[in-house]
Amino acid sequence: MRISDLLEYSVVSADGARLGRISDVRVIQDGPLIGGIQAAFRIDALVVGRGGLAERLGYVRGRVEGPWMLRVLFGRLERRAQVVAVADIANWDDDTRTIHLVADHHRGRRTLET
Amino acid sequence: MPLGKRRRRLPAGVAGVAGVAGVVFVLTAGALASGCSEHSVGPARTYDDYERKSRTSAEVALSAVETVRLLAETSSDGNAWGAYTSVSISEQEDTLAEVQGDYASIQPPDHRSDDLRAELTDLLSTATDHVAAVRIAVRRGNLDGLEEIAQPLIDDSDALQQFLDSIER
Amino acid sequence: MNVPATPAIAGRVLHATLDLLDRQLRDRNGKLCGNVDDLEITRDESGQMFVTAILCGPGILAYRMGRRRLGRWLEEANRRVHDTPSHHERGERTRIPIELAGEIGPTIEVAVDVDDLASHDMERWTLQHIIGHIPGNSSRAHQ
Amino acid sequence: MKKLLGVALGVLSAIGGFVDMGDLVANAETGARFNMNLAWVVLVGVIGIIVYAEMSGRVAALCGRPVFDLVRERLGPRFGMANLLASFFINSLTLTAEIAGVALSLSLVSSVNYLFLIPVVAFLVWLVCWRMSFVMMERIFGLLGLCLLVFAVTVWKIGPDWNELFSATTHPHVPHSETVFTYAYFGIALFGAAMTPYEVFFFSSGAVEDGWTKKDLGENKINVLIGFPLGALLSLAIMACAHLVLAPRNIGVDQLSQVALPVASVMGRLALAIALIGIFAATFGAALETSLSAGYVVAQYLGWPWGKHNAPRTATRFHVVIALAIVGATLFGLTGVDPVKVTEYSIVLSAAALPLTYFPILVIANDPRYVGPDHTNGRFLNALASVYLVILVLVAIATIPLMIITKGGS
Repeated sequence: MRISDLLEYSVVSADGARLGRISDVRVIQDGPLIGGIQAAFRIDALVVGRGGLAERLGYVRGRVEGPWMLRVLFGRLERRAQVVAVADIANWDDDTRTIHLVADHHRGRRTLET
Repeated sequence: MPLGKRRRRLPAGVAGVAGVAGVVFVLTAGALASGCSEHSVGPARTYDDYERKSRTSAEVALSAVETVRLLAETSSDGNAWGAYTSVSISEQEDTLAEVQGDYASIQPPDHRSDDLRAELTDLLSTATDHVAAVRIAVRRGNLDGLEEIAQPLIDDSDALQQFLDSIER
Repeated sequence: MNVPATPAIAGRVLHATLDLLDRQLRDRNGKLCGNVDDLEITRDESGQMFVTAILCGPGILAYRMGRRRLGRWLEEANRRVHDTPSHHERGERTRIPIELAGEIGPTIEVAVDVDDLASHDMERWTLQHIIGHIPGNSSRAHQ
Repeated sequence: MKKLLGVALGVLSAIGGFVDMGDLVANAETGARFNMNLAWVVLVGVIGIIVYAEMSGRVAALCGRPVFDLVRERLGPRFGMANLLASFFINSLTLTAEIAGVALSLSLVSSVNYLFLIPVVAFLVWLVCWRMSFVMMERIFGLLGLCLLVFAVTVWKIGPDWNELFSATTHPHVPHSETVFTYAYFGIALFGAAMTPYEVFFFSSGAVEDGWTKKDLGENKINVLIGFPLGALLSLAIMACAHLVLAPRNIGVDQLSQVALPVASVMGRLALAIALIGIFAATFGAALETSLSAGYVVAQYLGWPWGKHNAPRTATRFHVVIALAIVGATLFGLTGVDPVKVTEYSIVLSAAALPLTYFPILVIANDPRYVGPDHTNGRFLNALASVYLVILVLVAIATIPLMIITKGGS
């Protein structure tokens, strides 16, 4: 699978509420050693939102500092996105390209800030 | 995999930019291809319309006449060389010829317009003749005497100015 | 043995679309060798997911931009033309295993050779058929 | 000493980068039609280009990424592609205008029809892109471009009422013979000419070509703070010449030759020759910058090797794109389109596309992952840049409707 495929998936909670579409994935480099050199790039969480420019600019995730006008505007839009742990995925539906979450996916709630 | 079947919707931004770019492209290409210029003319449906087009044509002609006068003056004072003067005068002669042709092709909508047309057509053709005389002299290398030869253009310029004043009223 | 220029920091956090996608790639000799056009993601049986490779090449970009069929066709065509046995050892020419990525910053350094990548095919073709025939192509302009 | 020379030369190239066919035509045209009532736009424009060129140069020096890399990274491949197509199209129009400008300036000394000169000029432009080093190119055309100072001398020689010139600049009004719409349209044209996007494509790529690093940030500042204002001064001088000599005679500018006419009539032959050399250098320099920019934007979007610091055989696709852009512009120029009209459209369309280029620069110049925590924009710079971003967006929105309402400024 490619990330361009993954970015087409929608995420739906256990009670059927659509959270949005995947717009980014958070990677933590703490997996098993690969090639004997570095730790694997484990995907820890999915950023689920509406897509759009705000989620590309990374005012929150990338800690872009300014200018104030853009930080407020795009920061607010970006913060509407939710972060869903990969561990909370219940199952994948490749036909409808939907990811269903477990019932209590809020339990280990993560934020955009790292 | 059904991936290929469902094409991803373009984000609004892309569609917008692409749309605007397309429109702009067509507009520009069209405008440039049709030779759309300041003195371009279309059909005139009313007297006011015709008057406005007459004014634009007279303004462009006045600019050309005055440019040639200034060039002749500059050249007579020894302030420019032949190639510069000759190319510049030819450009203005072309402009004048273009205005003349364009103006002649506009259909005057009523009898009042006929008078306007008669007056300006006359002015344009005299000015064109006088500019041609300057061009002929410059091509023959008569740079010093240009101001003399351009003398009649003063009257042309005054007449065009008067024409403009009369419709500006 | 391919060794990245700098050992990666363990435990660092990255965002794939923000920090990886569309970044400029540099090969082991510092040559520009394409962009990160897409990323390969692998899901194991336990449901864990990993970013396993950087994908780069014309077919890859077409695929990413929604031209799925065209993208696959370009990739397949490229594979048929170029996949000589020596390339088999390295895998596909559009795929750079993520462990070969050195520094990840505004530019991403990868421990591969630009000549082994599909993104460089047109560069070579252009050299052989056009630029190579024009005199003065190999001299760097004088300072 | 050598360092000083480097700075001086950088300044020169900034002047060269500012004044081109678009500025020559737009400034003379507005000076003749609106007197000095649009001069303030040149000042607004030059501050804008200073602010954004400094950012693009700083980003390029600190992380080696020129503008079009950033466009794709921030806007994504699709939006980036739309941007690329728009920028490439506008850049090609500008290139056509510059090549025609060089040909026209040569025709004024040789009396050869400019259409015959276009292919010759195009070949020379290509040859310089192919062979001449970046530094050499910057020096020659930057230095020769200084000949345009003769316009400033002409204004001084005329000895105008400086108070009147100044008050028209600070208290502008719409002349009776014009409408609010034509006033706004020409204002936008001047603004587009001052902030033409290829200036930052070229400036930031040039920073990478010259191998700028953190050490060169000072030079970056000096270049934009001295070079661009000097360029603006030249623009204003051209405008003032047209205002003082052409406007009183009801002459409207529709030919490049008329731009130099005030210099000839006031100062004589030698000055005319100097002005034409200046016009030649400015348009030729800009033709080089736009040709290279065509290669820069495409190569940077696609991640190809690029730049004149490489031999052509190690940046082959880059050189092919440059050659194709030159051929395209030449063919378009040879159709006999009015070069002055092409110039007007190129700067007005530039104005419409400004936010596409400048927005990503502003975001990246604030991103510590690119420029490091110590070199992000300061508060004042960000406030100024934000004001300009709003202006850029408003200008972009207004451009096309104004173009239609005024029928291209007539």
